Amino acid sequence: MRLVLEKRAEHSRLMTVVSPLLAIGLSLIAGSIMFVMIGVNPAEAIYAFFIEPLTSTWSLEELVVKSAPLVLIAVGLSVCFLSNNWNIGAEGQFTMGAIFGSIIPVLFHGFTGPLALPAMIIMGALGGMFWASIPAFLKTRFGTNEILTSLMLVYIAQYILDYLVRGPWRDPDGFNFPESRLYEADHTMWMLGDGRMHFGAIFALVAVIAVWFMLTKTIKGFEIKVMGQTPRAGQFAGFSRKGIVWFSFLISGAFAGIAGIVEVSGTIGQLTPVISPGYGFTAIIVAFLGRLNPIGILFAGLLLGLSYIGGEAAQVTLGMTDKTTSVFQGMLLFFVLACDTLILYKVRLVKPQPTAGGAHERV
Amino acid sequence: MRKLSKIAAAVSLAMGVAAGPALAEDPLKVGFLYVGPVSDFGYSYQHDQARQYLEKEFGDKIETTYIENVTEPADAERAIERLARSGHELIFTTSFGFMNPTLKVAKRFPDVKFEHATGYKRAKNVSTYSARFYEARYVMGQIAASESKTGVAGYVAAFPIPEVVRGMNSFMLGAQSVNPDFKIKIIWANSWYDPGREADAAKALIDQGADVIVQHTDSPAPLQIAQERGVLTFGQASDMIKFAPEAQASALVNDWKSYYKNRVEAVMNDTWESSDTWGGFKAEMVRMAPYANVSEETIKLANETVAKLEAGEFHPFTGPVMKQDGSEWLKEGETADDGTLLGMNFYVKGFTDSLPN
Amino acid sequence: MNGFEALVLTIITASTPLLLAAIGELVVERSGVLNLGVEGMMIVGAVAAFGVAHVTGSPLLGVVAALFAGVAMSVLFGVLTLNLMANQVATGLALTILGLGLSGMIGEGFIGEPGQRLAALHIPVLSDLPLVGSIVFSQDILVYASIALVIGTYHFLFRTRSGLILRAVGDNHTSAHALGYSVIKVRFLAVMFGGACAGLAGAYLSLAYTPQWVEGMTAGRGWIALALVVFASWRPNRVLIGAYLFGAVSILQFHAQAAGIGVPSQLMSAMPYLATIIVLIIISRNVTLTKTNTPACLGKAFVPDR
Amino acid sequence: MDVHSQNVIGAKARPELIRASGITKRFGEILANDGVDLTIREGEIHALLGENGAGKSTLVKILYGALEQTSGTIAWKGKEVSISNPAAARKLGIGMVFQHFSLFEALTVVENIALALPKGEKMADLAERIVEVSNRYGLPLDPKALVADLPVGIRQRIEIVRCLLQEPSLLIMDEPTSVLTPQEADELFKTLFRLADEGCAILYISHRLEEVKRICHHATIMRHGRVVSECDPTKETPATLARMMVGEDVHAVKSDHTGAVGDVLIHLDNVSLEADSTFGVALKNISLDVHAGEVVGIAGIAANGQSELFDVISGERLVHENKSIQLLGSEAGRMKINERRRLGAAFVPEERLGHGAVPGLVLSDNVVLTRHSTGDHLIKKTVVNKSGAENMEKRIKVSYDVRMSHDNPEARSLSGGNLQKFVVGRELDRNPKVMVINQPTWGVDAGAAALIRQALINLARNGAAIVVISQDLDEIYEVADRIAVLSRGELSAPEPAQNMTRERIGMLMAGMGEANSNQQEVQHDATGA
Repeated sequence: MRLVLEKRAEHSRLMTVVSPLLAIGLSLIAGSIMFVMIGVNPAEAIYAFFIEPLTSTWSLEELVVKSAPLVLIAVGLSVCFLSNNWNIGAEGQFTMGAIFGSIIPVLFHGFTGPLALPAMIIMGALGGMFWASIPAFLKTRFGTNEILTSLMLVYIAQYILDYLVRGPWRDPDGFNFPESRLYEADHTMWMLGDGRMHFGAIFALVAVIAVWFMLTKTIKGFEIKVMGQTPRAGQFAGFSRKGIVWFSFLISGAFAGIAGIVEVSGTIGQLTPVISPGYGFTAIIVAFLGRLNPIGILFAGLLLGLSYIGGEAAQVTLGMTDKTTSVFQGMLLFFVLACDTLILYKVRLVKPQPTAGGAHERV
Repeated sequence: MRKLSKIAAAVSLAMGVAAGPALAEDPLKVGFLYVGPVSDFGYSYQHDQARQYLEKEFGDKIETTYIENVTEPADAERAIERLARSGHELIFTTSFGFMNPTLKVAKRFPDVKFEHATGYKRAKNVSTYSARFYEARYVMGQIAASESKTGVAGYVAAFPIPEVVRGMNSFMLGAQSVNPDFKIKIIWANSWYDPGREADAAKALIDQGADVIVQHTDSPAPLQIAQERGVLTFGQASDMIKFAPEAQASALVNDWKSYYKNRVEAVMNDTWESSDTWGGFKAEMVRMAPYANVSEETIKLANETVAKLEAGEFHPFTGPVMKQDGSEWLKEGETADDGTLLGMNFYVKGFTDSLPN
Repeated sequence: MNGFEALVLTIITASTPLLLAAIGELVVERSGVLNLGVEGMMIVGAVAAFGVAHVTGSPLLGVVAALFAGVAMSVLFGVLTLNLMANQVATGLALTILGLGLSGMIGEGFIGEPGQRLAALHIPVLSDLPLVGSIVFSQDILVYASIALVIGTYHFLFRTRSGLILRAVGDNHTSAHALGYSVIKVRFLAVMFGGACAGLAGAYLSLAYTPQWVEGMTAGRGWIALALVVFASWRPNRVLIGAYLFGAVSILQFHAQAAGIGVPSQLMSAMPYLATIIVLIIISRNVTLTKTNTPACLGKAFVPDR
Repeated sequence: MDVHSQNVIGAKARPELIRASGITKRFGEILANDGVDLTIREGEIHALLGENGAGKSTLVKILYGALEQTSGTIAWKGKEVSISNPAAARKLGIGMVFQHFSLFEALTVVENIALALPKGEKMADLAERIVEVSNRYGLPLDPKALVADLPVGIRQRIEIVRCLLQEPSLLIMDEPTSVLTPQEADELFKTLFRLADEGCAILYISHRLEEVKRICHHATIMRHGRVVSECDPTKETPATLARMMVGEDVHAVKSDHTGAVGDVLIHLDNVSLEADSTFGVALKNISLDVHAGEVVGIAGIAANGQSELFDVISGERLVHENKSIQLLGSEAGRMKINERRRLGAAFVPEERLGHGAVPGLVLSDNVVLTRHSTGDHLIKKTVVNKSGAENMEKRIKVSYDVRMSHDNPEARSLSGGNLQKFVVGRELDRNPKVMVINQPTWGVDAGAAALIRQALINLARNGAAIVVISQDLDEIYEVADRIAVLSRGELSAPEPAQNMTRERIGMLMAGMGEANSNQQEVQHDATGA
């Protein structure tokens, strides 16, 4: 007897709903086993990870602050991935957005007033688009593999940031420490309330709704899906191959860039050598957790944000190390990816056939 | 929009109420925030050693918590606030990067005491503290110069920030006090923490004639190279003799125990107030690890200097000292003011290459 | 030992882990699979090697352990991407996250412990020869292994039938299946080989390069290995060149610094990535080169219709 | 040449080579083979007939071990075997030439062949054998050549030589002549007869009944996954064979070839197009006028520029001169496909799945695919009008009898015939003034084919200009008023259907009028596929 996957004639609507739940269930089980192994009461651990952070308004706000950039970036990426463009360089586009957006508060900090912040956000978007346009250009012009180019650009962006904050952009009255000047009030993201929750959350929400609308209702969304699945048919429909590459890279670049400047001006308040704990990469995972569907991504982003916040909570309440968090995230993603197989395939048991006399695969 | 912020405001008001200071009879909760993993066996490790020491010292009178590997300012602010909210009354934020987050949170929690390491911004509930590591580096300079045959030391440095530059200058002055034309070759590893790069850097330096390796990065990799290549070296942050039994002359040991003890006591007796502590040997914040692999005379010389430093009779940056370009910085007998030291971004005379940026 | 000799030795050390990881990934990609999890497999290999060597006192056992650890990680990847048809990019990234976390957890006990060093071989007469003695005849087994792997892989891919099958599978999995070759099986073996190599690369870091365990000690070398494979346009001999070129650049950069030549170190550090992009452009412009070397099925899932 | 001269021994006398009994193969819900029995004797050229979807390919894949049967047994030379994979099949002595080549472009000829042979032979020796054998059978090959650089004709040679090298006792050929000119086909038949004389059995899959009648000793006819009859094709006529295949008389398509023509709606004036890739075919100054009310059939062997011609008329590829293409009187050479659709033109490409329709999208979305900007009000301010699309889908389903398991399914779940009816219906539903259709009934069951062909003719009679590109001569004859032949990217002048004999068309296919065309040249020019 062996297990075989059988392609379904059509994708299973039932499984679309069941698989993520199944995945979460499985990772909770596997997680519990891990917790037991490291000598932590799984019930407590899972409570600390997933329940406790939801019990106080503060940590709910923090959850929003942490998830917003993930969701914003992931929504942009979903457009890329749906149209079959493998932009995995969002981290770099995030960094570039932060750098471009920071030109105003760092170099022209005199430029204040209500226009300053919108200008920064636009600059941020442009920065992200600029960085995303490089792999787009290379792909459309030379057919260069975008996975690798966009990835390489991540590191280059980070070195540029490092150079700036240690060199030309260093805070003149910062005793030569590697950080830019603190941003003026006018350069700080609009706050929602007096906690740390800021306007970034709104951007994320708007992005979710806008992209959801675009993908499900508009002809552009239709184009994205068609070009992603069968470019030949897309051409027959009158859509342009290069066009979609540019569109998807630019939109995801813009979102990542906005996420970058929003993070810097909202939660950090200055440029520092490190501005992201890998948001750009985590967002890829969020995009897949949310199965490239903006609404799904919203929840996936919150779930992952929760696992971060919860990870910290667990450190404080249970003295658990932060590695647990990343291991747990790894497991969660593995299970989701595995379970999604059930949407397009059904698993079946078959009896093995005896093989012909002596003949076997020469592998 | 305005409506939304109103709601949020109301919400956070409610939270303000929720988050009060812990009650008196509870054990004092002390929180720590580390930039690296406690297991880096370097900077964060030393802070955690002190934390464990506190637990021993005060037993059930206190309760300590830490959050490690907090890399990003945004995460730092949340982590600090989490500590403040969970009833920690004294919070040590142990890395420069935590400066602004600490101040932001401190504003929101006036009743919580904050201690920020290596920073320069204070508030009425935020103290800053740091150790005059450069004192130890002066001693290291003397040892290096007396033991070196080539008269060249290799310096594996992380980033050109004042902390590091200060240490280099102090090391240079110490060396020059023994051998006036002592040379230092420098490699910027561009990382606090990449064993591979640190090792490669150390090798490159040795290959270029250095017979003493000094590091201002966190991993023990350079010591292992020194051990392997049979040149003298110094431990960083903690005694790393294990990694270089025949090569470590001594180590610059960060010792936060006494300071942390004092601060905890201060909170317990309600005598805590915002202060700026920058202590060296005298304040027992810096120690030299037991000397090894060096001559008796060298040890004698080192001990003398350390004694003077402990007594507070000697300042490594005492004139006459000239800047790299030969212009005078400190006059005969004049000692450097802390302001200049804090933001130090120039080499003293004797360095051959120029400071990046 | 003279300066040149030392320089060469340093470069060899810096290049070997990259070479090991890259040659493995090259075989994986030749079979049509893109595994972005190299960093993750590498770091798990590193901690396994250190741990076992530390406990048993035998670096060789450490190497073996690393090999198996790498394979174990790659099997995880294989099951998801090959059996369950999960997306390869996402799975690879997940593997890296998992690996970094896992290694951190396993490694907590080993902090501050000096590790076992993988001894350099000493071949009586040869090792004592001037220059060549130290450079050619006094390396540790992993260095020799890395070179052997390059030659072996080249021979395997272009001189053996199995290699031909592997290339066929990477070029057109449908046809390979039609001819009766088990695409999944071939790819699974390739992925496991990649895992083994990544594991060895990790072992080299924690046993030879810097015999110690510190969290995240791979410091992005897995990603560089990935870049090198493309840089080499999927040719083993070019991977060798690429790895040593990169090793040399990073070391010479240090020498340049030590010699007091002011170079913006960030620029130097960014070099390999820039170089890779440029090479990518060049090879993607050369159609025949791309056609004959780039595995046509790279990253595409294969579903047998049985 | 003729089959009787070839075989001295009578069919019955030959010993049994392979006997498949009760072969059943189930794909999920679909029953592709249902209790199939097949017996092939040594030295026999055995035709396997049936419409596409009758289960021929499934059966041979099972015989070749590329699929495993759900139930049923196979006996080889009298003893039962289980052919678990192609390697096992080859070990037994079964070789197969695939309809869609199973070659590796990045590999050389010798490497490609080596992959199909048992291991142990040195590449160098194999290369020599290839040269030797390929010459012996009149199919010369260069072992060192990279497949990526070879034209389709040569690629088929590789497939055949690959089998011959295994000295097979049974050679399976799936639609081998679909890519060959009649002249090339004759060459192939010579090879087949030589093999048969050497005692090798050949299972010959085709829907070209003339061929079958000419070369086969025995025929097994399949329908809906079952064997419906066996016969000696030499004693049958194409018509009787067709009846056995389809099960009933295909009601002949009524096309009163009225010469009555309106004004020119499609005008191609010296259209040239460079090949886009090593596989593409360059179009060389093609001129063509199609009038309202007529159907022009464009015959030709696969990969002689059909898809390129389709692309330039549809606008998927643009020509330099805007005026060199005119549709309904307006210059359209630089127009995008949707602008051309708005003029009233409609297009149906050869590949229905993946070009004409998106497999993963439901039918109503596939309606949007070609009609989002044709003034059908499917888009209001960039928003897709889903219900509108669904209504159209229902309308098409009804008026073109598209059968589906449940309402509005994903395109991939439809059978070939039904999907084709949908794809064609989607365009006819606009009742276009100009229609260009490539391979209208490729792999479509006879019923659907008849329906589609009739619809095309009716459309023409109602005043539309229609171009039918097809490799199926019967189809061309059935629908076309005038016929032109496309060969190596050049189009012959269209002539009235009744003046065009199959022989003449064959010569035109082989590359212009000259009586017997040179093999080499044809292969060389049949670049593509």
